[in-house]
Amino acid sequence: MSVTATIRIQEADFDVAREIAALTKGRTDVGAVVSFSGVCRGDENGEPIAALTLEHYPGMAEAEIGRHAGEAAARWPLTGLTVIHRVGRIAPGENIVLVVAASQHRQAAFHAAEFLMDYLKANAPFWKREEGRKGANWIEARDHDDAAAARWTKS
Amino acid sequence: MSVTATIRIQEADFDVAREIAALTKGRTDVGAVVSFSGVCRGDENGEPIAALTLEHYPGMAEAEIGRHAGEAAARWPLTGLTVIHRVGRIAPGENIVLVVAASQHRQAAFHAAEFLMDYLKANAPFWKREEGRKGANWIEARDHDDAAAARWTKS
Amino acid sequence: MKVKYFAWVRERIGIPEETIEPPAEVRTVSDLIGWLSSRGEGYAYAFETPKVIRAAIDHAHVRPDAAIMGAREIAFFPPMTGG
Amino acid sequence: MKVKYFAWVRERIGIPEETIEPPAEVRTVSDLIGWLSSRGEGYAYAFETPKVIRAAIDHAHVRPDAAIMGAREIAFFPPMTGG
Repeated sequence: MSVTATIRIQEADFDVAREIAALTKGRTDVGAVVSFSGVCRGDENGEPIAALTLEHYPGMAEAEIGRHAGEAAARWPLTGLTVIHRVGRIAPGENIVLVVAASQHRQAAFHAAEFLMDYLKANAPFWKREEGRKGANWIEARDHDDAAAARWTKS
Repeated sequence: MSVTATIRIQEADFDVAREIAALTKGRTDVGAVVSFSGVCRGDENGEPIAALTLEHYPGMAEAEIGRHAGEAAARWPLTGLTVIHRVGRIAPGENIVLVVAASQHRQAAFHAAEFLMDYLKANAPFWKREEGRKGANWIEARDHDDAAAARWTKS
Repeated sequence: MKVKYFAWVRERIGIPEETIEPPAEVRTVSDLIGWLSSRGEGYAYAFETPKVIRAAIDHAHVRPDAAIMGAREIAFFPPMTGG
Repeated sequence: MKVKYFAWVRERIGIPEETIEPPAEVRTVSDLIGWLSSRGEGYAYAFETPKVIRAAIDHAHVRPDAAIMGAREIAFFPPMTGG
């Protein structure tokens, strides 16, 4: 693995353009950059929400994302990789998570970004609580997130 | 198909952040945004290049991208879709193509963006000429681009 | 050893972390869940459905049958909902 | 009908487009490639390997056996390399 992943867990918002530029500026070996932005929606299971609050496990969250970033870099020929996950209170329309994967080739960039998002959803120690009409509730995990992560397992 | 795709063919560069914002700003129904930026590399098959020149078939290029955008919108539940392809002279490190797909769900956004890029590579009427050490040469199509496009065909 | 709780596990137990000294017969994560459940109402409520509880030892996911010997930090939490 | 040429097909023929009136026996795209090839050295060079030539009628990709009757605009070009 020759690429060093940038991993940040922060309350502040992020700037997609700046993160893309950080992986491409001044370089001529990057042919493809895929960014994924996860955004807070204004409803959860059809019910309106006022905001999400994201809790995480400090230390483990960084370690878990780092392991998955390392696995992505080992599986695909990447030139750069950035993962930013916000915590704290996040209102509808605001960013939650960002993955940027850069490579010489488009399929490597697409696959690495999708792999990381699937693994983050199923394995990274973050928990979302919604503020809805009926008070605050922890959002339940969805089985299809586990299934999405499992499809990357080598058989 | 309820989403209207934005399709532009232009000499000017594009701004990824502005295009992402155009699909998300003021909305709370978007949960996932995937952007793909194709960037001009400084080498082609191991040989350094000074620049690419992109030629296109005006009229057909817009029609072909529009057909594929419509197919993507019919196959996946998208909230927004933007395709920008540059033409003219493009130096290493500069942007060539942008696809942004927005959806409530991450997998729809990933699949739509990847589908569109695969189809653009194989079917959109654009041709790249490289300026290398030995003069200008048309870049040859690669068989695996056809194969990548073919995997989306419904059987 | 240090134990940490997150999300509704933390809320039900009422504290985010504590230091415990379980007896020697508590060997696995599953044993530890059983032992903790006997410590009070909040614990019993947090662990009432053990199969939904996820655990990590020293920042790595582990299964219920994982040995806890040598662990510095064990964490319990619900299925993750990040990303 | 109008014919357009792109990339190295255009360069070899030397012009980007022209209006042609092929005889009635030229029915398909493949027939048209054969007829154009007989019009001069540049055409013969452009179409020397017909199987690599791609064609479009009125902005839609077509196969070599597509009928050209009714076409307003036919285009010939190499395999595409955009994206």
